Amino acid sequence: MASRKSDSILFRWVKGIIHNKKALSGSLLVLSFIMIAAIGPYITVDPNAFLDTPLSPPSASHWFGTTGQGQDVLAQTISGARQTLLVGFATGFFVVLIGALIGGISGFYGGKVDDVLSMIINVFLVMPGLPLMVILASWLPPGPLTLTGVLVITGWAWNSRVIRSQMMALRDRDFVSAAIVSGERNIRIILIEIMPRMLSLLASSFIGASIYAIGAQVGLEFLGLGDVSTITWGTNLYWASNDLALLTGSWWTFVPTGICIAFVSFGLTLINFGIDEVTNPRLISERNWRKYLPKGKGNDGITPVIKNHA
Amino acid sequence: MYSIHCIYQYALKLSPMVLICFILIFNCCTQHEKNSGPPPFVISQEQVSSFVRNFNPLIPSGSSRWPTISGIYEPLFIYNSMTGIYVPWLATGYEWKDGNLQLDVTLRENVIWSDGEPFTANDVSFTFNLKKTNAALDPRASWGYLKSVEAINNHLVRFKFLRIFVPGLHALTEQAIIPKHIWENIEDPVKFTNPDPVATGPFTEILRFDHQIWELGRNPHYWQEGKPAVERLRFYAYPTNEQATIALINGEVDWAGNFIPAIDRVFVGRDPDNHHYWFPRVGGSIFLYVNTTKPFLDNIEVRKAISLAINRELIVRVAMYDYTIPAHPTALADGLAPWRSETATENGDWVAYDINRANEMLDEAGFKKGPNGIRLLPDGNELFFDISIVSGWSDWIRAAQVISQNLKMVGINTRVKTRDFGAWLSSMQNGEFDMGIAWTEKGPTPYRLYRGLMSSEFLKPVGETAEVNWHRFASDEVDSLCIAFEKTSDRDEIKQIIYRMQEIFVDNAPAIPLFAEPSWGQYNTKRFTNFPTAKNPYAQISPNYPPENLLVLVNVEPK
Amino acid sequence: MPNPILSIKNLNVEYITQSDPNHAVKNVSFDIQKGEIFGLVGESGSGKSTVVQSILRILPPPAIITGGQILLNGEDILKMSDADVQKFRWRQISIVMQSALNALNPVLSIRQQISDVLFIHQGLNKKEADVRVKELFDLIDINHDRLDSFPHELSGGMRQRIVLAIALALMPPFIIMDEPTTALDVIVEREILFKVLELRKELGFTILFITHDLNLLLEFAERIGVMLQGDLIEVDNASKIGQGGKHEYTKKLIGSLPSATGPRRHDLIPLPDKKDDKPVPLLELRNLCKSFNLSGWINPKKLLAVNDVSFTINKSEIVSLVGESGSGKSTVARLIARLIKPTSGSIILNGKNIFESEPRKASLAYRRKVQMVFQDPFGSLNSVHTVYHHLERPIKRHKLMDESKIYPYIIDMLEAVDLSPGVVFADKFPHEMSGGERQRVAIARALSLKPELIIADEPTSMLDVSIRLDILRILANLRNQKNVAILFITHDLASARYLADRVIVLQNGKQVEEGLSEELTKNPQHHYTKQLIAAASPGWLKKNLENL
Amino acid sequence: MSTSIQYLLRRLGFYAIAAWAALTLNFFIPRMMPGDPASIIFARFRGKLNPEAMVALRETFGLTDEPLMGQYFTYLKNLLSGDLGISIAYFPQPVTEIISTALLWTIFLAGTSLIISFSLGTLLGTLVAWKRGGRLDSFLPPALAFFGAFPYFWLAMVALFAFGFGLGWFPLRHAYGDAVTPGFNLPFIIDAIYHAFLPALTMVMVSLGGWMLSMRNTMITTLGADYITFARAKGLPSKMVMLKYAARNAILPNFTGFGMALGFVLSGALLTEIIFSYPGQGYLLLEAVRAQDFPLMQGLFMTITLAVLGANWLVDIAILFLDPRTRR
Repeated sequence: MASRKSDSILFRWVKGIIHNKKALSGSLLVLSFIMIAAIGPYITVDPNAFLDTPLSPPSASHWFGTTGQGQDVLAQTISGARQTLLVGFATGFFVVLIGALIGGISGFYGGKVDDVLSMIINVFLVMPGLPLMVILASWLPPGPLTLTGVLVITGWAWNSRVIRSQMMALRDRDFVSAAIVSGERNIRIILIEIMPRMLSLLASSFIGASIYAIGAQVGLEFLGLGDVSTITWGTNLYWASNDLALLTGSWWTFVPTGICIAFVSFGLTLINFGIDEVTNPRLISERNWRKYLPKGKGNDGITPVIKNHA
Repeated sequence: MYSIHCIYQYALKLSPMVLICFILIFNCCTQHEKNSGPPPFVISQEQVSSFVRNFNPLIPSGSSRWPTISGIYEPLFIYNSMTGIYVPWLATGYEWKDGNLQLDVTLRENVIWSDGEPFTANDVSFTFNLKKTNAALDPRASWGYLKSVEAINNHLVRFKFLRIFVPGLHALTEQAIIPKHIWENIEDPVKFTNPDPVATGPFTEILRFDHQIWELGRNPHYWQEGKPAVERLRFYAYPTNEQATIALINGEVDWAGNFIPAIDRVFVGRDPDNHHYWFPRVGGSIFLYVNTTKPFLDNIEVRKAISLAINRELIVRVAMYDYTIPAHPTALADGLAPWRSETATENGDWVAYDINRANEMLDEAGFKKGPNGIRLLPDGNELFFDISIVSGWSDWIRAAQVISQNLKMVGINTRVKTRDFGAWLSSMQNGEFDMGIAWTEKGPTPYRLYRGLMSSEFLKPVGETAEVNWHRFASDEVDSLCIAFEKTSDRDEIKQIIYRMQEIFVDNAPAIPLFAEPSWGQYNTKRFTNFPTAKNPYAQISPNYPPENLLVLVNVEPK
Repeated sequence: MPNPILSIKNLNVEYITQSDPNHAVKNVSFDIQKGEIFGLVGESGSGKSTVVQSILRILPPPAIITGGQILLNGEDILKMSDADVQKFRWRQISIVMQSALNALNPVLSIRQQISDVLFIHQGLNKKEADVRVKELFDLIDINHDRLDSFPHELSGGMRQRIVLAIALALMPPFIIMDEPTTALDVIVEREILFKVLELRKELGFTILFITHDLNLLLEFAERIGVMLQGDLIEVDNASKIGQGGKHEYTKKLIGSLPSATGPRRHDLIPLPDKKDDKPVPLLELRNLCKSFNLSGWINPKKLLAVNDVSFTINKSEIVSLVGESGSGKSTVARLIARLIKPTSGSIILNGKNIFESEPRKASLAYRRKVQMVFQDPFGSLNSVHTVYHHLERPIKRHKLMDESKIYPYIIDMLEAVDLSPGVVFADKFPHEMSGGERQRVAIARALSLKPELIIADEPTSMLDVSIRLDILRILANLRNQKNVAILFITHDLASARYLADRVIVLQNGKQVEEGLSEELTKNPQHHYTKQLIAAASPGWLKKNLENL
Repeated sequence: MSTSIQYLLRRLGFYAIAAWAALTLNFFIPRMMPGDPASIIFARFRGKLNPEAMVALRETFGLTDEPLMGQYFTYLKNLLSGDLGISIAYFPQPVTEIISTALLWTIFLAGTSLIISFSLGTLLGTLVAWKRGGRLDSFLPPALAFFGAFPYFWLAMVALFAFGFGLGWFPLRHAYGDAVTPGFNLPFIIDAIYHAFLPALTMVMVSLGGWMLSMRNTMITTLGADYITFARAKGLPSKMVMLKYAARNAILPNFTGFGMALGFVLSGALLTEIIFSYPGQGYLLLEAVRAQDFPLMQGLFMTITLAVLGANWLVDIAILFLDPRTRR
């Protein structure tokens, strides 16, 4: 009996995403990269092996050419996806988790708890991220765990803030009061009553944080603050720059990786656009509305008159 | 509303045109180089984001501008690593006396400071005594063996030693000498930035100093007649290797000491007539250090087998772009080639690539391969080692990746582990590492190299900081050889000592030499000529080894 | 009829949605004569606001006018060019919108907002505009020192008068008033309406007045149109509509209006079965106070929302707490429901001071005995859960019965609040039900714990007039059948009179009067109560108009 | 107005706490790093330096063995008196001197591009929201989002090599050319703008989309407000409704976001600086970290933090003027 509800909310949501062009194309884009990350390393040549003349341009044997060390760029691009996406999504997950925890507690309980927590949130928000990231990353042993940790430390505050204000708005709604009056425990109210209402916010926070994490991660690795002996998109760019790829005209060593990063981020952004539209049906209605208007006629604040439309 | 939309659309159409206009305007307004006088000699040695005006030649940290100790100030002698001799500079000669406990140095007579004051022995003794009173200015700890430095007359300086320490000559003769009449008035010489240096070198006049660019003009009173031929030096702040390389490729830089990948294509190919490089192997060798306190690695045969498993040719190609060659069995690079012992060279057959022999040796040593093809320790655990590299030191990381793949072939599992420099250094110094790639001690003789590798002088237990000898190997015989070395100035005796040290090294394989460390040097002959070359090796070309580059500075000529 | 100033013929409006367009206004036609007051009444969603916004053509997307004519002095507004539309707006027709706070730009001063109209339409310069703005301020009796105020610095009544001033700025012959007083308290509402009618007498403009409150309209409108689900079902003289009209729906509307004065109509809400038992006190409030911190930690301001309130609710009694917004009545409700903590004072339940026995958090036992129904039925139900979940949770939490018995019990509960078949409703989500059905679910949820007291905080104010009475009936029946006491909180003295046994009047956090409901409405003592009753009695406006 | 002052003071108090937190982190993080500067210098000489000199070196750099808390209080005291210590990498230059010029360039470059991208983005967001569903709206947001998806430094690299190295249209490095003398003169100013053009352009390209989208979103919400419908009913011209009624309100939440996003945008600016060899704080920071130059690192982190906090305070003041509701 009770199970219908969760199916239903999730179902409605998934349906909304599938019916939204932006969200669908974004999801497909991101999913295809996840697929590449998952199975890619099993079908390419060894990305570490030193195979051919360094910096040879794209050819039949090496579709994307070779690096400054004669490694296969295609293989490196594909296997680089794995750790980059893993760190990106893991950071996204932890950022939302911490955001939901701290922002949620802060927004739900209010009062002194909120004073202290929101102060901490705001302090982290105004603190410039990159210097802190650079200092932290250079201190800790390089690797995916460090990257994730550093990115979470510098990135959680924004989501906490957003979740906190949403929580504050929902907390004052009558359905929460009703749950309190019926004797529900706070933890259950937060998890079962409020969190499902924030699903779209949590999802878009997760996506936003993942975009941030992928970008910042690549930046840190590019500076050489990651573990450059592993293969990620960031270290690919690091090595490309280290081998003076652009000076030597070997654009193929860094363009594929850059494009991949942009495509993943763009795909995620599209999903967020889609979530925005799904949660805000007015936008779609307005688009449909526009179709009825004569060409070139904009919305000038005058209700259109269209007689005898189909 | 409509109008805004229109403007926007026009703006879209116009934007490329606007951009082009912009560029044209900028290009017109920006005055290009004023063509006054001969072209400056542009050198790229330091990679900094902005320059700080500091010409204090005594500060050890390298925070004073290049060429403070090799162009503005000068030493008594310059060790020429290409010829292996001490070139008399501010001094004309030296003599050991009193059973090598006293050193008399005769100074050149016609030297004048750039402010017109004469250069005397008092300046030399003042320089050394200033280092005595300010320990921080004595990074090579000369006063650990010096007793006194006195000016006997205007042109004779006498160094007295606490103990016999002949190798000290090198440090003493390379010391940049400062003028007493200026520095005796300086309150804290350690924190003195010396913005307007008074010196004896070929270039002493600061013509311009901005954060991005500075210029150094000729010394009007320079003691070498007609030199330097170059009017002024110019330095740009190139913060990254990439930026410095761009400038070099574009022909903006006349002399540099950068690492450039694929240099033939990238640099020489741009202008084959004028763009040249020369990477003589005058430095030390790069080593793979293995921690001899760890089980398995404490076995001499194992260390030799590891060495045999390493494909040095591949490392040199992949990590070093073939700019260097695999290490010599004695670990002595070309610069020290005259010191090589034939016996040692023969015995050092383990500095080679032979996978089969490596496997055999490991089998014989009793480490059998387990089910995964990985060799097992006596306790049944699979072998697994970290190869520690400083993060960002990309050439070595590449080398370590090759080594890691090589060792897998002989059943040793390794992981390349990059760490921040500070963390890396302390783990190496404390002996808390498995394997790691690092440099060796350098000097005019192989003495410092072998002392650092095998003497018990620096041996520390694991967990305590050892300045050198991180791999923790000691030999009593090397200790006594060191003492003998420090006491003699006899060339034959020295040679015998060094030969013996080499034999001990190849027998024990305390560390594994990988490849010779090249000295980077590029030059552009479009505007200047008479650079040292392989055909005319009057000095090494690299500007990275002061004070040797003084030889280049005074010899380069405008075209 | 001759010479209508505005004539609407076969007006059709659709809202474009993701699926099928929503036909919001269907073939609506009516005329308005010069100088008359025409009232348009209907519930939310009836299309009345859509009609008036189409007149000005200010319906925001995704609305499309799909047919008909709107003739203003014979010219069809729907055929005008865009430039002409801009010109006729405000010069010919102005509008006073429902919520004055939202109609005013929060970041512009009042002076700027009025001047904008004068600059654009009359081309006045700054000085001339200033003179005119001051004249308008005089017209609506607001002191000139408010000229440079911002909307948030003014009270609701003042804001509505400012909007009125803006509407009068160009002295248009026709003013539309779209629920201009709905957000205001009765007494302020009365002042505003009085001001409007006074000005009309002076200036002679025509009024199209839209409201959901037929009672109000009957006070002053000359003709009235009734709208239902996009159709205009009836247009007639106010007197005829007041007698019940022709259409069933109109009759129902008229019939569902309890009045605060006059003889009690016994057909509306069932009275309790008379009991002679001595009243047993259930819940007692003693000197309850609650203050809120307003701003800042440097120099905090306090607002005393509830100031020394004491009263008793007896077992199976209905007590009504009446007051305007800001009187503190909802705060009292939340204090009793223990959603907030009082600053001082005590609450005694069944003779036990609960702040002594359970000072930090309300115990489960307390929660079970005291339940609450909230004002907004959509807000008080969680849109992600089914009706079943809403009813099941409290029962499970309080371990009221075996798992197996829960389902039939819930179905019973649903049917007890007239949601049948219960099996169907149990599976619905809140958004699949109407407002009245949602409020019944909320009542069923409160009821499912078999509480001794239900606090009903304005349970009908968000509902359409026609179903308010149903909810009141359900509450009355609950008391009769389940012997539960009810604290009924409302701003509407009339429904308090009909539902409650006793009425307590609150003003600015203070208790001003208490009495048996019939007695209090017949014979109020406090002058505030008198004002309230006067404002809620039919004919109050007419009496005053005659004095004009 | 006293309440406004109270509001500003309260914000100032918050910034003081934020600054203190940043400074404390700043102190403890580098000190938890293994390794110390003297050994780094030793290593810089790759063995040429005699080990015996280490002790003397440590002494020179003022690396004491004082307990951490003691060092912490000395550190705070020195900061309050404006003394950021002496750089290790640039010994014996005081940190303040190294940082000051770099800070000015960073503020110039990052500030200009931030203001350009914020104003342009806000303007575009206004237009796009106003004409939502139109051609501009279906094209601009995805296009700008696509540019925004690239890492700052990647676009900077491509721009540098395409327009600087390849085509030679723009200078390859530095904030001004060699031929001009820094100071308040026209050639210098033109040259500085010329040098800042390409880095600023890449930063604007990456960040423009974000500003535009957030303005578009708040604008769409605002356009649904009653006062917009009311303003239209008043017969006001469209442009007036768009700018004076809608955009004027929609910009407020964006402005708050502007303050919050400063730190994030500055991070991108630092990376761009490194690519373009712009003499700002970006490369200095990397250099300081690599040399473990504690004082310089601390100085940089502190100045960047204070710059962000200061900018936030300016935003607070601006909001006070823009939004009468905060003036209550």
